[in-house]
Amino acid sequence: MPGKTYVQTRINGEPVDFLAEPRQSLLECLRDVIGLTGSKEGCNDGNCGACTVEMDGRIVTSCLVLGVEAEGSDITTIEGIAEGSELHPVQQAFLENAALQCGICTPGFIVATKALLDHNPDPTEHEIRFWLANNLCRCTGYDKIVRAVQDAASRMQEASA
Amino acid sequence: MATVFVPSLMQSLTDGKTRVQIPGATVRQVINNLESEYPGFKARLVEDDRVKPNISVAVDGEVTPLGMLEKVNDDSEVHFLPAIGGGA
Amino acid sequence: MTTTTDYERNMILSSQEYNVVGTRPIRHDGADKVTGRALYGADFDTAGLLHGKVLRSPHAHANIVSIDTSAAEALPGVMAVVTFADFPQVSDGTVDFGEEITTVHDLQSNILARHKVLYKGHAVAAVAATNAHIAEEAVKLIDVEYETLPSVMTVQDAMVDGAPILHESMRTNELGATVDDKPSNVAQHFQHVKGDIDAGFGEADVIVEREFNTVTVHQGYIEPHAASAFWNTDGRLHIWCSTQGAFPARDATAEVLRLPVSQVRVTPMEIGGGFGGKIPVYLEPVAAMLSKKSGRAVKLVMSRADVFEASGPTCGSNMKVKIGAKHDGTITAMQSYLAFEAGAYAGSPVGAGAQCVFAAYDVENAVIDGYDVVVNKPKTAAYRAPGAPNAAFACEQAVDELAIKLGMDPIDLRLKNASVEGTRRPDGTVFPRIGCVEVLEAMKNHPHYSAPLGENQGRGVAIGYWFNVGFESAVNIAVNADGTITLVEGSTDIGGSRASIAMQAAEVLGIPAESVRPSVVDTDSVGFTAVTGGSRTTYATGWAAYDAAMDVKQKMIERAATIWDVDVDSIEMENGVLQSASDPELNMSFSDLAAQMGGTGGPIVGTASRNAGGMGVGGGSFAGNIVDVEVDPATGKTEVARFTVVQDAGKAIHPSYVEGQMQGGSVQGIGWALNEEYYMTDDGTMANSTLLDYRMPTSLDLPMIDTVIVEVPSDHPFGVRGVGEANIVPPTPAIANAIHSATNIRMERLPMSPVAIMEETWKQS
Amino acid sequence: MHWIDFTSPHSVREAVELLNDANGSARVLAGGTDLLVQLRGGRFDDVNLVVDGKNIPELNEITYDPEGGLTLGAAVPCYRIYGNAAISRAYPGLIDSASLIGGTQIQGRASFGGNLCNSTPSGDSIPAMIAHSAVANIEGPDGHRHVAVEDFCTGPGSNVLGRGEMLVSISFPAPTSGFGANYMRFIPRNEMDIAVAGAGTSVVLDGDTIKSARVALAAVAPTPLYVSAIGDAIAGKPANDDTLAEAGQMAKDAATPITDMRGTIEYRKHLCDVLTRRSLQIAIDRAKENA
Repeated sequence: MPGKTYVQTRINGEPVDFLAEPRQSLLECLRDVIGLTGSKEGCNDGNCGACTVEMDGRIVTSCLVLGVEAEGSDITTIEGIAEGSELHPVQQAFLENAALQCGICTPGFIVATKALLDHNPDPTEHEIRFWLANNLCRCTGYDKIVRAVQDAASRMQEASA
Repeated sequence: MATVFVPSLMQSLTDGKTRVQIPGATVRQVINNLESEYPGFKARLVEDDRVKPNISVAVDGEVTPLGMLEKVNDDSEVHFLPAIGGGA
Repeated sequence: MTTTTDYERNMILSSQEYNVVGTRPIRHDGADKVTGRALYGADFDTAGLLHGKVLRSPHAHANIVSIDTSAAEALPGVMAVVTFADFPQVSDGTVDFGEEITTVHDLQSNILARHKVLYKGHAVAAVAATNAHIAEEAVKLIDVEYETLPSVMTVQDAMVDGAPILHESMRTNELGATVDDKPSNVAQHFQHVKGDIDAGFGEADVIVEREFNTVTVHQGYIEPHAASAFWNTDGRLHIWCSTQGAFPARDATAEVLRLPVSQVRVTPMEIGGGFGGKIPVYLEPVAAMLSKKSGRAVKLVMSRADVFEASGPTCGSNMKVKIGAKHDGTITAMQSYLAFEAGAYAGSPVGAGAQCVFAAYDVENAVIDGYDVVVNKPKTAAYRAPGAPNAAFACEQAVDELAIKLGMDPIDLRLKNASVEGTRRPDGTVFPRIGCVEVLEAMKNHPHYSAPLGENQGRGVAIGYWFNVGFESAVNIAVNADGTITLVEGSTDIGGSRASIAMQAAEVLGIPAESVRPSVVDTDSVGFTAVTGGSRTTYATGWAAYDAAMDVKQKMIERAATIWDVDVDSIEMENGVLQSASDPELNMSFSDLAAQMGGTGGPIVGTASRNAGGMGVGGGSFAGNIVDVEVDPATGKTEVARFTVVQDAGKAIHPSYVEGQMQGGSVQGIGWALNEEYYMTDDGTMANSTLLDYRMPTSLDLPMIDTVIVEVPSDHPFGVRGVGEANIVPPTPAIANAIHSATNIRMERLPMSPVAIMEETWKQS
Repeated sequence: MHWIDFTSPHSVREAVELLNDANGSARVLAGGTDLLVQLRGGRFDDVNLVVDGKNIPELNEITYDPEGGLTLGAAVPCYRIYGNAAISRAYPGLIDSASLIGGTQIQGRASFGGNLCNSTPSGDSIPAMIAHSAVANIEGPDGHRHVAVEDFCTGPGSNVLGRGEMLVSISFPAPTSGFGANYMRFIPRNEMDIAVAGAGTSVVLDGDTIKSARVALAAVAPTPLYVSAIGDAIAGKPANDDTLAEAGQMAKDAATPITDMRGTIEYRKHLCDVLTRRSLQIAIDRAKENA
């Protein structure tokens, strides 16, 4: 059986090298090889969004990326969203708006929301719902998530004003 | 005496009576007294001194987790209901 | 869509104000859950951890002729293989999961099939290997010879004479009596009778009668089941799993493995949703046996297909409802026939469905017949108010039709017949104080109810009921020298219950919610606590926290008496301040006293164990919906345009999480109403076992969900009613009624998918 | 998943050699949103080599010139298509498809080339490409060839690619004035679904008269279905409801769907009518803006 592949990446701003079997997804590599278990597996076929990470500036479902494909990539996971000991405004808004119940989908939502607001600082409710349609939540009915995103958007706009 | 509500499917044991007055301070005593007055109840309701798993007992509107041990008052109502499978 | 409105989108009709209770602090486990640090079932890791995989039946119904595991055992990296032969023979006893009771024999057979598989996905064998891919390859090498049998998928098919029989030993039971000594798929029949049904229909001026069908749906929690086990050399078994109840999981695992409970310790990981589906055990005993055979810790995680095919969805059902009323709207008779699928083993939620079906109506004459029917599908488990949404889909549409026939407003019709304190339900039990009328009145008064509708739009209403369950909870509190407390509990926190429990202790002690550190601990570290389910956690564990805090409060008063050298009875503690009645100078805060504990008698701890009663405590909760839909006449597609949920919370401890329960339950109901279903092929395969094709609502499918919290206090010290479940009961009929209002089509089946609506449209034209 | 090898060639020639040597046991990876799911699901148990296309320049380029038209590298993900303002104006049907495939995360990876090579009848980009008269540019051991997209798929999951051949890019002619196009699908949810049926349409208008039209349907035949007869029938007719109704009826008649978990035969045929009419109306409205 052939061996593992040596992969060099940057994860959450730090250089990270790891060994991956080509059949292992990026999600498996993050969770089982690197120990970053914040990204969750809900479906393993790209439909729940719980494994969302940012890869080279775009959000992807990491279950649908091979670990070996990450060679040379810059990846941000949920563990890299907070700025040091300060929560990111998106994280703070999710907490204050009770936008999570069980919390299993929360890492994916936060990574996706941050990417949305980086790209569109003042989204409409429809734009928020459209952008987040790849992230399933079964607890909240999305109402408080949408409000948290709106709240985070205003916090970030105030902060940059 | 407690009022036992006789389920329709058990009224053959009480000659069609829908409610019967039965003495007893616990569910166990009520069932024993019910049995002596209307034979056949105990075999339907109890197995190894426990209420059968597919039956539950409600005393005063609450399905009791204590089963045979539940206290019964003089003005209590006792109901025998199908056990709730698949509860949340 | 817009979020700016001229009305309050989240109203609270409050009964009483408190300092902490009713506020919205940040949940105590929040920081870990927004940073990815919280550890869920599949996140468990330990040195030498093996990964397991379960082999599942490809057939819906078959005898197992033989199992050959030799090729799998020979694969490099495979450390253990188990089948039913590795498990002990079990007795005929039962396992009580709280609300769900099952026989040990059925439980064990469901965990690993013994001689016969009863549904596609039924576990047959399992492998532990050095990585998950090897385990997956190894299970493919297990050679199972099956003798396939005809299968049966619906209650109608399962109940006919000559239907394929799942269990040769099953006889229909009627409250302890065997109906007929021949094998049957009907595990149980029961009947509730109140008054004289014939007389009731005789009095009626208008009668509505309909038949309804629903299909299997899944809870759809985002986290698949996960369990890890390590069977130590000292004989003790340690399990780390995602479960709604660590203690019931411990007890079930111990029963299946025939171990004393003291030999099993369950550490609950964070849980990624359950909704009832994570009450049973599936993987824990298998992981344990793999660990015993391999000598290493073993982790088992379900795939999404496993979750759909081999966990416990809720039932499909066949229901008939007949309701009669006088011209003035007085309902004179209500009758229903409920036949619910249990899945492969007895135990559908038909009992609860029967108790809930007419719960909102104070009716003189009623008959309810219930049938519990086995079919070749996974064993059903609880799903949020199990049985009640099915029943409401039938009853509340019939009531809607009745209102139309009578020319009455549908809320007025319900108000005229509404259950109140003292109402005797058809099952014979009598309601204590309940909020049925208050919920209906809040619906009627809501601006949504009188808002104009657009083209192709319709509006529907419905009401639903679910019990509150009591059961056992234990809580320990220790006071810290810095004026905070640690609170130890055994209720797994699925949706913010650490906060709602901590807040009740904080209220008693007059300290901020943030001064409580709640922990959910393992089964060695707190007294028995029943499942997080049955809308019981904030009610029962919250009550235990109240009791434990009262214990602390009393001890604080006693300590102050010692320090001040005054009579205990002369000291009061209000809002966190201890005050001597005899001397105004003698007062100190909770923190002041906490700081002095060390030198004045040592630590102050409070404990409580509460048996909060059974099912039906506190009266339970009613929830109602007002729903606007828009139906595309060309495609049959329904959009939910506006949705309002009203629910009696008794007292909302943390209103944000009460609203969250109401919104989440509503949206699960919307999914159930419109698109979710197990699409079964003729050979008993679920064709859509992915999150792509099992269509749960996405954010783009929904409007904001407006809420009204009604507070009609229960017997709980703060008046709490469990709010987890009743909210999923009214959405399916409310949406059906709205669809009828928009299209004049009465949908007698779920889901009300675009294709189903078009088919009904074509039938009508 | 069974063991696979992974290789990341830097040229088309290198990739073609690898594919030719593998003789059917290799698959090209673009966004992976279908391929990885299929590898895990056991559909490709005979595949043991994954050839990454993302380091091959030709597979990742977008070239557009208002005269010569558009060429999309086969591995270009959806977001790069709708992120390009010039393409958005000129190729509205492609934008419709690119922005409804999967959700945001999937659109970050999924490509039209991958969608075409996956060759499912429900592929959302394919009817739009057919409506835009797209041509698949294929490279193989014997050189290159060009196949009209409507001729590319040969059955559910199968296509014209032979041993060692790979899709390099897809070319689209420059739209003329009076051109409009659209892709519309029907799904029970509003995102994250496979089409129950879909219609990709384009028209060229001369005033209020349809000069020419193309209609292709998704998920109602063993392959994405180009219904050339509709274009033949409505060319020269006024762009009005009667003409649209005729087109819709023809689409309904041309469809040969199956009943499965996503829809019934009757319902899918009905949708062909509804979607063809609605899609053509949007294409016509866009054409009028473009006149």
